[in-house]
Amino acid sequence: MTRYSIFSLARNALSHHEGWPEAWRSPDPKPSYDVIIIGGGGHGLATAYYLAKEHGITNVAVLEKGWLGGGNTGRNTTIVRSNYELEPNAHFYEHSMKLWEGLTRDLNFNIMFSQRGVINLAHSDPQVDAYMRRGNAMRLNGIDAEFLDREHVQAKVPILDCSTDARFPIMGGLLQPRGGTARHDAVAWGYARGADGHGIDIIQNCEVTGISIEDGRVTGVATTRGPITAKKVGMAVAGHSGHVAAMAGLRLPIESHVLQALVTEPVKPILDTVVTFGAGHLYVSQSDKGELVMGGDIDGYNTYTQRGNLPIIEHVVATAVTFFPIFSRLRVMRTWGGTVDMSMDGSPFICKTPVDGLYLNGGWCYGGFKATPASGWVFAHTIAQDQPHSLNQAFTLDRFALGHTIDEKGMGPVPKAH
Amino acid sequence: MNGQPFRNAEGGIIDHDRSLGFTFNGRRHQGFAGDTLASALLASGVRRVARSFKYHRPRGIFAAGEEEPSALVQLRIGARTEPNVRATRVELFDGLVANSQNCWPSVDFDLGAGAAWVSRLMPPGFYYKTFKWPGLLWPAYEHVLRKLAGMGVAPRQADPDRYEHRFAHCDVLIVGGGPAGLSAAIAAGRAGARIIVADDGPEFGGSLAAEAGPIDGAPAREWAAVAVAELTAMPYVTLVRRASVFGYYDHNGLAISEHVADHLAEPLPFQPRQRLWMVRARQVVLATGATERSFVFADNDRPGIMLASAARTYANRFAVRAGRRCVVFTNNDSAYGAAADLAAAGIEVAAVIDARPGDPGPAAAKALGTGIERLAGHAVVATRGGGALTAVEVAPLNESGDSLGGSLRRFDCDLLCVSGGWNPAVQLHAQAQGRPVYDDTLAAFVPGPSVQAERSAGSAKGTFTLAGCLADGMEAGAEAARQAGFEAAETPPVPACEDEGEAAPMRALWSVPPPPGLRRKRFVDLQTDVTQADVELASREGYKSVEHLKRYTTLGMGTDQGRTGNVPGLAVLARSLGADIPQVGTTTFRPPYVPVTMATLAGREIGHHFQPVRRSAMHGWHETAGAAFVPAGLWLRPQFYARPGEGLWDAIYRETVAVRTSVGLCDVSTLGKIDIQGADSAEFLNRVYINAWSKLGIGRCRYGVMLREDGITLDDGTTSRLARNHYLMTTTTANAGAVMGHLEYFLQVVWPELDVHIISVTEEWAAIALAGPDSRKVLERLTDDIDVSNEALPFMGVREGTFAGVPGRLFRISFSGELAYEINVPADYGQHLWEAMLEAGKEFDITPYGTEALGILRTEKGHVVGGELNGRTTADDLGFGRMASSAKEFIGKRSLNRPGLTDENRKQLVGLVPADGKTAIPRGAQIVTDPDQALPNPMIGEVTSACYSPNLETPIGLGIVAAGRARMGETLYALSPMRGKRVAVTVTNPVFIDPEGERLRA
Amino acid sequence: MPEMPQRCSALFDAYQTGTFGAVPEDGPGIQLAERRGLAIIHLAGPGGDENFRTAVKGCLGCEAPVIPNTTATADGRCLLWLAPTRWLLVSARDAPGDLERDLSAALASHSGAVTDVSSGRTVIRVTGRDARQLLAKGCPLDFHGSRFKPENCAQSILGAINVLLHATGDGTAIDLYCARGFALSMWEWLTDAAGEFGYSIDVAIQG
Amino acid sequence: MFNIRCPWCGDRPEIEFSYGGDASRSRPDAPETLSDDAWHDYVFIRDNPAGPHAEYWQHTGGCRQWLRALRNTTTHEILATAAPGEPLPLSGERK
Ligand SMILES: Cc1cc2nc3c(=O)[nH]c(=O)nc-3n(C[C@H](O)[C@H](O)[C@H](O)COP(=O)(O)OP(=O)(O)OC[C@H]3O[C@@H](n4cnc5c(N)ncnc54)[C@H](O)[C@@H]3O)c2cc1C
Ligand SMILES: NC(=O)c1ccc[n+]([C@@H]2O[C@H](COP(=O)([O-])OP(=O)(O)OC[C@H]3O[C@@H](n4cnc5c(N)ncnc54)[C@H](O)[C@@H]3O)[C@@H](O)[C@H]2O)c1
Ligand SMILES: Cc1cc2nc3c(=O)[nH]c(=O)nc-3n(C[C@H](O)[C@H](O)[C@H](O)COP(=O)(O)O)c2cc1C
Ligand SMILES: [Zn+2]
Repeated sequence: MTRYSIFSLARNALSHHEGWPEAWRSPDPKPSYDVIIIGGGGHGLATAYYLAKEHGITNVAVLEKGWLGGGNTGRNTTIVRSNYELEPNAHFYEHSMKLWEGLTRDLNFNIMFSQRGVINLAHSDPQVDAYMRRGNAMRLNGIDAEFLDREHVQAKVPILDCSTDARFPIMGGLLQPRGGTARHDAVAWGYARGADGHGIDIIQNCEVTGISIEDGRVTGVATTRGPITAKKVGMAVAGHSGHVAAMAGLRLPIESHVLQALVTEPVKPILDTVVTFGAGHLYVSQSDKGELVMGGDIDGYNTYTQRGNLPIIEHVVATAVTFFPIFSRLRVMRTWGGTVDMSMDGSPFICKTPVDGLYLNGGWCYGGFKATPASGWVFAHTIAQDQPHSLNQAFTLDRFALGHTIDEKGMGPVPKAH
Repeated sequence: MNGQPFRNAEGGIIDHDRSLGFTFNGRRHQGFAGDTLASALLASGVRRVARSFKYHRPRGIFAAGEEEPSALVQLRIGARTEPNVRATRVELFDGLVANSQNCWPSVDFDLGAGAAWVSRLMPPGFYYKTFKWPGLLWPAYEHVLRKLAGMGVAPRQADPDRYEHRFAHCDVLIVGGGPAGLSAAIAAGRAGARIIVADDGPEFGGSLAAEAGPIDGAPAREWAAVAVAELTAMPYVTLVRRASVFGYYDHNGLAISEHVADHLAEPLPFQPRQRLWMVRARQVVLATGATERSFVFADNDRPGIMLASAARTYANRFAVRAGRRCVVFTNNDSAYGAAADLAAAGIEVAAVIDARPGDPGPAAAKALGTGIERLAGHAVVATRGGGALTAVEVAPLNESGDSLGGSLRRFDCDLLCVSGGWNPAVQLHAQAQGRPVYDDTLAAFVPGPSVQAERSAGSAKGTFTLAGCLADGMEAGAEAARQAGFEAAETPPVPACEDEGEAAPMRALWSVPPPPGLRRKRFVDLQTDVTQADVELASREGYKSVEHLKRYTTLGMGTDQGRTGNVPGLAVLARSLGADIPQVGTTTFRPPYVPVTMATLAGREIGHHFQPVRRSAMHGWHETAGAAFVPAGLWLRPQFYARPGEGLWDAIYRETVAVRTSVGLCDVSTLGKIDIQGADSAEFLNRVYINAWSKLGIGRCRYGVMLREDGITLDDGTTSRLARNHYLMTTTTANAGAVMGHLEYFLQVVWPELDVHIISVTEEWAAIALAGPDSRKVLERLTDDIDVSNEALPFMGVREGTFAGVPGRLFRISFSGELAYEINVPADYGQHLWEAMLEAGKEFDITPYGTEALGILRTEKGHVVGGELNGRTTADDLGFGRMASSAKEFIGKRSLNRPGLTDENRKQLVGLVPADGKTAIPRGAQIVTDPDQALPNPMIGEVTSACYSPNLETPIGLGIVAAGRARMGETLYALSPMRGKRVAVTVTNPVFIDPEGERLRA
Repeated sequence: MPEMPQRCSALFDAYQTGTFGAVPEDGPGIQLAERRGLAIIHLAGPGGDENFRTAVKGCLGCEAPVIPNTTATADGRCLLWLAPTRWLLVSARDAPGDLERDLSAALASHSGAVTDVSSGRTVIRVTGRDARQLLAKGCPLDFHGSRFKPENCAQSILGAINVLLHATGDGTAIDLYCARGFALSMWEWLTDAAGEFGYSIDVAIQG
Repeated sequence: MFNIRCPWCGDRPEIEFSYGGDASRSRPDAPETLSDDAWHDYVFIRDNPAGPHAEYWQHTGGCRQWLRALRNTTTHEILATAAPGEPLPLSGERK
């Protein structure tokens, strides 16, 4: 693997960039691996990377049915934060945040992690209290959090409509200064390049069509490129968790829904912070290229189409124009959707399954991008050690049966409500 | 004509007699009615219009329609300013102001162009490879990079215009009003189908306005006018102009953005600027036309390089010469028609450079007949010029197109017309889940099999002759009508057109190799500044999937979504991978097909109308009384009523104290109210609530708690028995909708055998709480048909009667813990009763109180609300464990035995008081045992409600604390690092006032 | 005890007659008027039960329609279909309390429920040549004359507000029923949307 | 933007409906007699198929009736709808 540096850049510029090597190979699958990771999204690739880096396991293949990073990793609104209230989430996402902070160097790949701050706006006193409660929990867990009252919100985001007679006036906001965004595609590419550099095979256009099990133990997978045996298999397929798990006879507490996002035409910088709302559904940031990137609520029904529909977009945009009146005349350039794995309590699963040697990583709802580094890190640990790390020991499948759900929103087993 | 050196005195469909003035980059210009900004700029001789996205290269006008990638301007100024507008889509109006964007200080001298100097350092992926050292500097770099990117600027003021939505339904929606679309409309319209025809231009006819030969012996435009007249006369036909169909969704749902008033300086009064149509069509005809494309060659982006069809449009439609001397570079026959028209318009055509070694088809005869030189088997390999084109270099091309032979020949020219073939506009077909397929003969993607009820016609389908487009349209329109149920629909006869003769095959040519030694940029995507070298580099680095290519280079990610750049990009990628174009495939087509303003998508549901407001019957009174309002779901509730000179807390405490010492009244209409009737009502309540209902007497009410199926508390409230089989349930304001849906689910789906009818009566009844020691006295003055004595109407009793002359219901319930009542009257009398109560209570100094006082009162009484009912607490956590009946089944019961729910360490409801008796307990605090413990400090509980109790004259709070009920008297710490607060608190019983309930039973 | 007071409409304060908006030469395209003083009763019961329907008809002189989204009118009383087991009874000639009482008595031996909701609904009549265009701005129903016919009713949404629509008489007037709490918002929505066509607000209709 | 055929009101747009989730399962008649596992499955576990999916919807923006629909989750084609008590055509339902 060529290291990217000032020198390599300069050298390559002189040769008109004709000497850059492939960032990753495109090998054919070998008949057998120690570990197979199903899903070449950020989580799968990060898992492979940390299996090699932290656990010295390199006889690993990542099997991706399409192109790497083409799942939700490639279509999310790139918000990174660790502003959770409940303990298991808080510690896990804060670990992720710390990994984000060193990721560009670790991967020798600039993932453009931009800690421009994430604000959650409150529109009523109870909402202020709720954010206060969350922020206090964060602080006591050692995570950065600040409360901004209306004036400070206005100062930080001058283009917000903070008038007191607004339909849903802004009463303040919970700010996580270390939150921000990262260049989503680069995260997948950086991990892929890193894993490949450790000799891991990343195999694209290879769909897993079956999971082989003998005597309660996983033995390999069937794929569109032939069967492959493996001692251990990890599933990291996000929106597809349901039917991949079904290949192993498992039924999950997960529903797949579509979450939509959109970008506007690019404009010169007007928004330097990530802003999310407590009235209606909207989160918005401005990318380095100048587009406003927005997401909102899921469409609210099971689907695998990755398409989405207009009414939700209308609602997201109406919210945006309401709170940012100067967005009105800007134009939406593209809308898209991603299939998200909504769990029954809004929290993820990183755990062993009833099948020996088969591991699950899923249930990310619409917030798994920020989890990418930690998810890979603890999933690699769980696979390598065949037991969870303390950071993911709560993210089990049996937590519902045991009554230990991790329900930040308190909405209960109604996936569309999380 | 002085100011318009490139305008012909006659021709086109502009109004030569109506001159319009406009300003571009501070300079005044003239154009004519019917012009676009682009045609007017060209007429005035303005070449350099914009700077490119990444390298800030000078750019001119490249196209004549929606596909324009380069000429993006900042249109208008002030509150109506708009960035990134295609000059080719702006209809000129008098006084128009536009400016170049993405350049400083000017489009002619742009410091940003310095970026081009370092561009060699900046291939795609540059950012990923750099800015890593020193790590801390990325934010600084990012700051600079952000400023360089971004093109136009957003307005600084709110938008003064209005935007509308409308739903529409039709049998056939026809997208595009060119020859194919109009004939489809005629066919479907004559069959009697309800149709909508949408075209994004200011008038129908599509390319007929610019390029077609005669139809039925008359100029094509006249045929279009006759067709439009026929359609207009049909009662079931809706023609929509300036309307872009931008989204094709499920079940033939299509979205249109109509530009109602963008062609005016400003909209007329009450006129929307733009309108969003949401159409449900049984059948769709896509007659969206085709887009011409260019070639990749060195410096193929200079101002003066233009699509041949665009130059033709400027000549024929706008009477504008896009240059003085032009060279045409083509690989197909269509450019010959353009060359002939340009020559006729007075542009000197220096040569036609045809990549094909053989002869062109008969369509070339007219152009070649005028003596235009033709170089067969040649290509333009490079261009010259500073800010604009001055010459092109031409060389012979070998058979495979990958190397040049012979010597370079130079043609001086200020216009290069390129025609690299045509891309049918398959976007909407693809949005409708169709999969475009690659057609080798056309070297383009054409529609594949349809998934939804849609078909393409005309050049959108790859039919490029006029006669073919007309025939296609007629057939598609008739077919669509038949499919929509008009079985007798016939295909009308196709009007007669000139025989265009058999076209000579095109030569698929994507990129032209540069002359040896010339290292210049060769653009694939003009808008995003992606070059051939970029594409090749990406594939070399492993970004081989077309989707990786797109994301690594940004190919096709601009405002034009790669309209002109994508297919050449695919071709270059295919070649560098040694693959075919179909193997490489396309990226995903997504809405919107053309960019749509956020305002149009938002419609009128913005600002104060973002969501409807729900108001109680007394809302008007509250407003007049100067109440501050707080949103509660969609409701607005009075928060407090400050008297003149009174501060917020003064008002709140005054209201609170009044309730405990005399009497207050509060609007509680927002609580959910559900009328329950039927023989099985009691059984239903038994199943819904954790407690038992069979024994509740008529005229009595009871507090109930209901669970979700997972055993967690869903809601609470009182339910009253009004008659034998008649109950009234109340819910919290927040959960009213959810509870109603939940109950309907169980009644309709799970227990349809129960004879129970429920209906929401929240809106029927105005509800007023009357609370305080004097409340009975006030009540006595309001009603004379109910005995309100304690004996006749004890706590938790219900009566019907008349209040201030209005029939209603009286509930003796108490949220505040005082002697209290709630009166319900039909909402039309709500304000009357409210005023009557104020009157009746005057001598007791009756005080209206808002949600703040209500919150303090209930906290003093330990009643739970949102902070406690947080979706994670069980009934037992909240102290209702003993209410749960063991003798019956109820929703959620089966989940209660899960270990996590029976854990004795669960967080339980407790009261909290400051250990020092005076320090306020911070709202939203977390509770710990040791405030000095290093982080992370384990939190054993949280403060769910906190306030100062003006009645107890001490701060109080409610919290949920691990094993809290066993901690009575313990000292814990409420920490709010967010507010820098830390308060020692003592755990107490959550009922602070009158734990025995003597007041409310008084 | 005082007299029974006047019923007060939710639109009382906002209601102002006159002509507004961009009125074209041939007059406003929309007329708006509130219908006041109606008795509106929610009726629930087994629609499939012949006896039940006979009892309803016996009391009201008016059939409970079983075909979804249709209405039946007799003698100033109208029953609008809401659901297979639910109807809305609207009468301009009865007092709400009386009607509720009479109907309850008539149905006493049947499963079912009679609930007065006269105060809980606000009714606005929309007429004029652009009436259906106006409603199409916020309601996804197909308002074409062949789809939404005279004496049809339908429950749908207008903007973000739930509404019941009734094409009364020959279908030129459409009555909109919404929950009282949303009445003012709906009124603002309608008057704002009608500006484009020009509209008049007429004297409220009693009944 | 799909349409759902309400068994009573006819074709209406999705925006008039609220989603109620998996309808291939139905609430056990006597939860108290069920094993913990079976109850857990009922409350928390979903098939989540890619293809035909039986699901509940409530016509909240219309007649307020609950209904069941069989919808293909990969195409959004609605294969059938039915009142809650009626059989849902094509679904091969268990109950
Ligand atoms: C619109 C949108 C906005 C979002 N915004 C945010 C945000 O702002 N912040 C945030 O933190 N999170 C966000 N998320 C969520 C986040 O994107 C995901 O949780 C996260 O990317 C999941 O990563 P992953 O690697 O698990 O899944 P993916 O990236 O989806 O990867 C899974 C991969 O598995 C592959 N696969 C599936 N089935 C098979 C098979 N049978 N064989 C082989 N391969 C298979 C898929 O092709 C896919 O590439 C958003 C999601 C969406 C859709
Ligand atoms: N010589 C050639 O090779 C060649 C190639 C292509 C086309 N043509 C000629 O061009 C004509 C093509 O006729 P046609 O009817 O197929 O196309 P057209 O271009 O004449 O008409 C299409 C119309 O649809 C509009 N449109 C496109 N997308 C739209 C959308 N999403 N929403 C609303 N409007 C939209 C366009 O603005 C245009 O007005 C024929 O005369 C044909 O001979 C010739
Ligand atoms: C953060 C972010 C920024 C994006 N910016 C752009 C953009 O500038 N231009 C564009 O065309 N698409 C942009 N997209 C959308 C992608 O083109 C694409 O739609 C998305 O990755 C989903 O993939 P798909 O549409 O190929 O299914 C962006 C996507 C994300 C996640
Ligand atoms: Zn219905």
